[in-house]
Amino acid sequence: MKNDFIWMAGGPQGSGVDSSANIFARACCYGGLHVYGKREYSSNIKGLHSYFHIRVSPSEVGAIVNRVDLLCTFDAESVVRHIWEVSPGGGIICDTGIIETKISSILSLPFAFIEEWNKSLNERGLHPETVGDLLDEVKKNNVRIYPIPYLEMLKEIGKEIGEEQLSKLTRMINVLTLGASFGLANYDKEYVEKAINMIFGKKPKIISMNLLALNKAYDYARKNFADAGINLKTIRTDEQRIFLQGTQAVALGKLAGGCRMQTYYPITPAADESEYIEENQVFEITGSEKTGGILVVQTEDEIAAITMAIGAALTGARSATSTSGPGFSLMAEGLGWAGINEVPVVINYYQRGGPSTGLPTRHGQDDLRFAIHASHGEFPRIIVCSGDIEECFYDAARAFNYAERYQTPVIHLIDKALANSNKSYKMFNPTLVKIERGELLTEADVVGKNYRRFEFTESGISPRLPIGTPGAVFWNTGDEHNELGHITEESMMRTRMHEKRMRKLEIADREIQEKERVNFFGDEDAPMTIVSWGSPKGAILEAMEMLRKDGLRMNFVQVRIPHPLPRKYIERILGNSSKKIAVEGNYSGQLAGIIREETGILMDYFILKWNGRPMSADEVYEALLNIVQNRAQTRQVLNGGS
Amino acid sequence: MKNDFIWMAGGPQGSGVDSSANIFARACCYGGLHVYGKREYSSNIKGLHSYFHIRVSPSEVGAIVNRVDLLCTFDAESVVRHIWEVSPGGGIICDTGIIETKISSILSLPFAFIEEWNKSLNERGLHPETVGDLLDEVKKNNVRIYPIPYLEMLKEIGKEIGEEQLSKLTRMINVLTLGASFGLANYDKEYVEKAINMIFGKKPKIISMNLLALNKAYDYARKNFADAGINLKTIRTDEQRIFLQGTQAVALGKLAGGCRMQTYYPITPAADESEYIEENQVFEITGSEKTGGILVVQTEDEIAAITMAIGAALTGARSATSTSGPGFSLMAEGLGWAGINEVPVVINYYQRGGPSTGLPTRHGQDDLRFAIHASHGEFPRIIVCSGDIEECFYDAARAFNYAERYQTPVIHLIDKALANSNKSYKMFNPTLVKIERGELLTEADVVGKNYRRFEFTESGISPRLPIGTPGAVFWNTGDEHNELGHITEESMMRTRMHEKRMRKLEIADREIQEKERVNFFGDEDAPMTIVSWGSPKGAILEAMEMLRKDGLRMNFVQVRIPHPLPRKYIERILGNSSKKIAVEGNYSGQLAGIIREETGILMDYFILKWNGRPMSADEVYEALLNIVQNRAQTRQVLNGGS
Amino acid sequence: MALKLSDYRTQVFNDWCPGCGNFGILTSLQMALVDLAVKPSRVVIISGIGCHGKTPHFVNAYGVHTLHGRALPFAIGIKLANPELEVIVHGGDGDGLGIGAGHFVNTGRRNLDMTYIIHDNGVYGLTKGQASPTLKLGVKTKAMPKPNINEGINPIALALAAGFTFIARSYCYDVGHLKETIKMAVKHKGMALVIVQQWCPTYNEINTKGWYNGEDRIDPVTGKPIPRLYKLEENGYDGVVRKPEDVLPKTVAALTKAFEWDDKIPIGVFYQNELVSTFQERISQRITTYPGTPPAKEIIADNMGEPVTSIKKMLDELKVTG
Amino acid sequence: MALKLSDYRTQVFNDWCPGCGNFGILTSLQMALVDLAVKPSRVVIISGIGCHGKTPHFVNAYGVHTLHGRALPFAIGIKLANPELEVIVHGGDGDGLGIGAGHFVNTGRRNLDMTYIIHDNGVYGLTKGQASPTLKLGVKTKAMPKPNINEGINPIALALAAGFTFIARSYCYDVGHLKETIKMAVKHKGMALVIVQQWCPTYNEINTKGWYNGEDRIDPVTGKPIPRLYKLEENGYDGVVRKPEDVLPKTVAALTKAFEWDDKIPIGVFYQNELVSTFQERISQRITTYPGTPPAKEIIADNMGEPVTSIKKMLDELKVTG
Ligand SMILES: Cc1ncc(C[n+]2csc(CCOP(=O)(O)OP(=O)(O)O)c2C)c(N)n1
Ligand SMILES: Cc1ncc(C[n+]2csc(CCOP(=O)(O)OP(=O)(O)O)c2C)c(N)n1
Ligand code: SF4
Ligand code: SF4
Ligand SMILES: [Mg+2]
Ligand SMILES: [Mg+2]
Repeated sequence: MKNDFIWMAGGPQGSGVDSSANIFARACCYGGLHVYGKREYSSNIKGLHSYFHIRVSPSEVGAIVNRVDLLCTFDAESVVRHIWEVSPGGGIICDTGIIETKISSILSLPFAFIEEWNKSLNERGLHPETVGDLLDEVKKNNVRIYPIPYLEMLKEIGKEIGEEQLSKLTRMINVLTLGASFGLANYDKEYVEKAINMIFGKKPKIISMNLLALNKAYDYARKNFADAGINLKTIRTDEQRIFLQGTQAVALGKLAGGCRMQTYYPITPAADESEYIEENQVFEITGSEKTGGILVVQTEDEIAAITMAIGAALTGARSATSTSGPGFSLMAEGLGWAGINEVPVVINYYQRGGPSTGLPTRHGQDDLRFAIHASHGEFPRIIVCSGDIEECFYDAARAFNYAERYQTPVIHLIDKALANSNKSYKMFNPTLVKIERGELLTEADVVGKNYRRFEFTESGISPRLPIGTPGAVFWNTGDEHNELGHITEESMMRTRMHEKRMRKLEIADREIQEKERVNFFGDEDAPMTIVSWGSPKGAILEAMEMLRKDGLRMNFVQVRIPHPLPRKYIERILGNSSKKIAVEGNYSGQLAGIIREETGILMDYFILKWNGRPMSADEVYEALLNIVQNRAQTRQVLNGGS
Repeated sequence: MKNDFIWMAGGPQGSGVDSSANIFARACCYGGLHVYGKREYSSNIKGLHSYFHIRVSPSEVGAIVNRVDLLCTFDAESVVRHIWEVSPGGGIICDTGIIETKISSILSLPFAFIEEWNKSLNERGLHPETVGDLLDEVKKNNVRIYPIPYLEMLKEIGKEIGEEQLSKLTRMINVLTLGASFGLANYDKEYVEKAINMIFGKKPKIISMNLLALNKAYDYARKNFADAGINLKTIRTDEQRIFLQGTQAVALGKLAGGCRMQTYYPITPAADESEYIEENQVFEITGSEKTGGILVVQTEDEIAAITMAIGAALTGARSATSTSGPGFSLMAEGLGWAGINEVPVVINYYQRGGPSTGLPTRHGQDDLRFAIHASHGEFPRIIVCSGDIEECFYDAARAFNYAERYQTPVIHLIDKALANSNKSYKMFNPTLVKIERGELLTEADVVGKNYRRFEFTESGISPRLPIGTPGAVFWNTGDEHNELGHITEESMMRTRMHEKRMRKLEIADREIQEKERVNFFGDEDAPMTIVSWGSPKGAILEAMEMLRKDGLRMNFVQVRIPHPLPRKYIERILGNSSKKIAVEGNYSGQLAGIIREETGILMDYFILKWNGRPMSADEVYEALLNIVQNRAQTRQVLNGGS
Repeated sequence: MALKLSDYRTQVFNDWCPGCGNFGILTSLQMALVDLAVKPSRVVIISGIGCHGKTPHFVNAYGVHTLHGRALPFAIGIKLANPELEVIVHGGDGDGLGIGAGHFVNTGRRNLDMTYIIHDNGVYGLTKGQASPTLKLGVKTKAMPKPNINEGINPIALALAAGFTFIARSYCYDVGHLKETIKMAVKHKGMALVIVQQWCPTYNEINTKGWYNGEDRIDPVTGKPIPRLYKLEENGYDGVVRKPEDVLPKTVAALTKAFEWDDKIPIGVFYQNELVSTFQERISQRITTYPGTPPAKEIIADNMGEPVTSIKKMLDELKVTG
Repeated sequence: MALKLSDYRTQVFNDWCPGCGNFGILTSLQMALVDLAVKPSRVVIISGIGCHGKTPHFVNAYGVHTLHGRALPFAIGIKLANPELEVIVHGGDGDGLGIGAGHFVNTGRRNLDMTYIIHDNGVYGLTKGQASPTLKLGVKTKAMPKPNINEGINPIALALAAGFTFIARSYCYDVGHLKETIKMAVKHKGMALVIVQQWCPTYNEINTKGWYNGEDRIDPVTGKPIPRLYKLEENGYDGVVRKPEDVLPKTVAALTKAFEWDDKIPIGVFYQNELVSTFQERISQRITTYPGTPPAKEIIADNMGEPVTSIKKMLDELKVTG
């Protein structure tokens, strides 16, 4: 594993886990470090447990590892939940007030957790009653405990700022743990203060309160635990870097790509994207004094979201909707209408653990097949799967090009692990975004001609005209239609029109470049090949690096466009491989199924995970090692992450 | 082709095409003949063309052939549309009044038809102006024309019964053509009269009017065309036979299978089933004086239809909903809820040509993949595909057994060709229907125990309790849940609960007998294997018979449960076959794709059709012959049927 | 050059049943377009699925025949992306008030400047005569095996509750009235609803021409039928809100009228309120460039295909080094 | 043995925010069940998705936590299949009146004998505070970047237009009133709606306890806040229909009341009409065995798994020979 440092903050939802983690991450970024952060939260507003896992490293990191070097706990539950994750040599920051807390008194721990917990205690032969007992236990593991008197400190602060309401003060527990963390690491406070200023934005009173808390805890830690020896050194860098989460990258890509209408119905984790776009709905136009705008419409449901987006697309605007599984299920019918009417509409589809409401705030990659087959009947569509946050940006923009070139819906598959993870990146390059609008006509092309929206042409594509263009009219219908767009039931017309539409998938298959469809990593001649898609990318790359250090070579095909599948490419790579390994965040190995359907090639091994948590580099590494060492079953099921 | 007779009635919608065809068919059935009828209609109420293709044979027939021996036309359009289908030696009944009609004056002929029509005329080097010109043309082909003075006859009838309104009289054109048909064949009139009595039910005035018309036309034909020599001889039979369409067979199967709640939102062609059930909603209970009832609820949309059906299923009632593609698209979300809550609900899914509204009244088989993958996330489901009307009956009943045994949604895939075709069958045998309710508990099983709806058990199935059973309670949620049914987000519980659900597919795969999953026809050791599903069955069987007469042997695997696919069976059969041929009513060969995904086996040939018309025996025969004779491309696209 | 009726007609064969009320609606629509003198390429006719749904194919204008129940959200997408277009939506009673009721309710709230015409024939025409949501409890039409088991909903009352700002009823066979009503609806600044009582001679043998004409109730004095329909404005009714205080009383008055049925059925404008801001106006407050360059009119790339949207400000906010 | 409040409680950790109005609704519901003395296994609590959606998990009764917006059709399925059950449905305002509005409207028409309780907090709680369909135009709550761009709909008026036969409003913190209202709703023969004004202290800082109490408007005389809520029945209002002629005036009266907001907000029963037949009664006319053996109670097979449904009559009708 890298020479990195893993920090985690845990506490009840609403207690500021996110903001403390954001401050922590930014402070590290400001200090020239690289950060990867993963957010885990419950489907709840206040009270249930949430945590933020942050990995800090001198070099870029693209995944988590299941280990914590410094655990900041806001409450007793966080200690109980994460205590076994703390690495030997690591530490735990906790409230002195919870040492005596009885574990059985923590009511928010669910039955299912308690069952597992008791099992694990039994296995370890432990019988802790209080949180203190537990902490004592891990001390044996060489874990250091850093108790901080949260309440006393808050009261002190309260006095200093003249705030007596404890409920207002306890909101700063998160900053106390932050202060302590940086104090333990003796980290440059200036960066932390900058981050606090950034996160609390334009609220000076809150900023000063929090700075006070920060300093108190920082000093306390320096004074009481000066020997903690936590290693978090700033690095000088001239590189321009940004730090962002997946939903932001998608939003940026869509804006740059020219999206001008965005519809959505609130749903986790997709809504963040729409809200971020709405906050930035007015923007500058390059090379002009004018501003532009994107319309963001909150609809009454997802049926309205997709149909409204399609309506807008018909007028020539680049238009999209953004959703998650339950919403996409409701979009199936609308999608088919876009298919038969050859409407370029983009759906940014954030997968989460299914089926049904499932794990609404947790990760999953189980919707690939559904994305390909959603809606009755057959029509072409293009599925783009991003593997990391940077790809989210470029793919989100490119999706519109595919949609307009092939006049068909494009589904951009993202997953919760990408949506709600944050990562530091070298500044994105918007000039790499290109806009290709396909065969799009204007008034001049049609005036005086008998425009046929669904003309049979040589290219296989019927040139498109925005609704409202003067000088022509045309019709759309969900029924099979003739070239004008009027309903037809005639046998021959049906055969041809359906074939014309379906052939666009073949055209896309021919035209879209390989480099947009797959990423290849590792040595061409390595004896083993990993195939995956989506967020596992980061964990796989790191696991491969670890294996390489062990002297083991692999290669990795990351499929970015599973439909149409780059069949020949995959046949070629997998044909040379003696061990073919699918890595996917679902039960059935959906991409592997598609590959077999298209190429006949059966994967030899499956590394699968569906517990709602993203894959970590270490568990993928272990699973791969098992395969190398011939001690793996065909299916290995990962279960890491708390 | 069989020693059979093919009759067709064509006319504008609303002019009685259906009833004339039904009378014709029944009259033939009464005379001991076998009948297969296919109904083609437009998405329109009155005026657009529709026709009914009826095949009469001394032995059972399961498909149409694209040929007409006697064409009954109600109007000029019907002549134009079907004239080339009439076989040499066949005949056309038409109105003397249309002989002079200009073809260009038939406004209801759509652009797309006219285009094709002109092309075909050019190819034939013809330039007919009037319908008469056309008829003259086919006379050269040895087609006989039987002109009947519809108007005069109607007026005569009008006089006799004292009805002057022509619009009321023209409703009997259909019966005139019927009378003429039977007159030409010199068929026993008693059977025809019986059929008329049956079809017009309790309306004595209408019956007598129609009998009058029948006799008039019958006598006219006998008098004027005594030499027609049409071969339609009655046969004595003691066999009990029924004559019905697919929607009726499904309805009967569901009733026998114990369905007690049916929800639906009107849609073609599914609505016929619900309406037929509603007409028969009260029925006798075997071995009891009491009657029973099934509740049929017309909902506000398909979302309500599926969720209401699920609600009913939760109470222990066998419950189903019936729909077509657009409706099923709207059911995706509800389906997933049933999946995660392990609710036995049955969806009778009538495929029609897609995508979107597509060809709402026409045939298609393009929803297999969607049925398997509909809804986000993964959950088990069982897909049952009927191949003929009789299978519709038994499968509809059996679907509930699968649903209850594996506590999961079952999708019964039917297609329009089955829904709206009619066939004579040996009386169905309701005693072959068995009811297996799976692990279903009652009050006695749970009282005083701590019932857990989603208990982890050895069998892999959690015993089910109807909501409302005294002595217990439980919870359902679309979220991932613990054994009680309460929301959980715990990693380990999720892994186990999801696995428990998914494993049911494997249990079903192990338990469901092969004979319920595939039908095998032909010789095991034949060198070629056809694989298909759904309505092509009839055409394939007949085509095989024809090939056998040519000395060519094939075998045929009809897949009745494509999911879970009987993988081993298919591997075994296809493993022995040198030419593997998929026959499907869609563009992409969906079953072939599934077979390749599951077995790696690629089909060598594809016979596909998507023009909205069912496959006919002759076109399948030809396509197969092409393959045998090595002049077939990998994909052959059929386009028969007008 | 002035536009003629024929400019709004297509060559498509009209396959509605003889005597269908849709013919009257189609003609009234085309006549209204002539009077409004709006070019075909600036008009979008949108429909759901049902017999009414074929309307756009018969009108020479941009035509969008959408999905069952979804005409409104499609229309909203089109109108929002290009507010210069004259958007006229046709819905069926099943389409608009059954499967589409959710959009109906939530469209009222938005007050877009569009027109929605509901073809109310009491049945599901195209699927062969099942009861529609406007059919009253206990009524049995031809194709129904049993009398209606559901109560009919009141679309006028529903529209008031949902926030439509123009609510009128008209009649398929009073082409003059219907034409004028459509024109008022189109001109209305805000979301306009026109419920058209439409005959379906094929499946609805209750609410027929004769029924609307009152042929079943002959005035003993004159010996003539007493028509069921009457015109609101001829009875001194005025549904127009002119000042904020009018809203409540006019709403209540409209509701009272909305519950009249059977014996006397009012047609005309039940309610109109132009004091409410339109959705487009509300957007313009947020995006000042919206009126001139709505989504459909924005230029997104230069001639070389380089994007012109600057995301620099956003990237700067995300910047952590450099 | 009399049932106690604890008999209706589960062990599930209640994770609503401190001060959430849902606590008041939950307690009122449980108290109503105690008073109604209905056994847990005869009660089904159904909900949609949202904060309100967790309600069934906290009640010891059959609990069905359904899909967003779909609680009503699930409930209808349960109630129709087993009408002996006491079915109580909880909906959110987004859930019930946004995505679920179509079912809301079409449920009114059916008049099933059920209870529907809408938790009206003006926001989408569980997705973090977006505007719900009941939030008024121009209002901006905490999490919204901009003021509400849509007008709020009027659920009471909507319910009247849709045909609900019991329509009441109550308040999450007036546990006594709410409990009694729920009891009346449950006892009502027909489809009952209870709109509960619910605080969401986390996201709705406008319609707070203080706001309902009128803490922003102090009576200059008494120096005390002037509460916004008032009880209909204490003001001589009577919404009960006792004879057919009452329907129209009572409907209009209820509608007039329905449009009161802001300054004075009526709680209590707006409208009740038990003269309308219930859906269950209408079914029983068609299927006489329905009341005794509804779908859930029918026996479909004998002990050997042989079906007992006789389809002989149907097969006979299809018979063509023999
Ligand atoms: C999702 C969906 N469900 C069902 C249908 C079938 N369908 C077609 S038209 C129609 C009803 C039409 O009734 P209405 O809206 O009143 O229109 P009308 O035909 O009376 O004009 C239905 C249910 C469909 N097209 N789509
Ligand atoms: C089909 C679908 N779309 C979106 C969501 C996401 N979602 C969960 S709760 C919710 C809103 C809840 O608001 P409301 O109904 O008012 O309930 P509250 O949380 O305020 O009680 C939404 C949109 C979902 N679960 N399903
Ligand atoms: S079925 Fe009714 S609504 Fe449809 S076209 Fe015929 S008459 Fe008109
Ligand atoms: S977000 Fe609002 S409605 Fe949801 S639990 Fe918190 S206070 Fe209650
Ligand atoms: Mg209608
Ligand atoms: Mg809410």
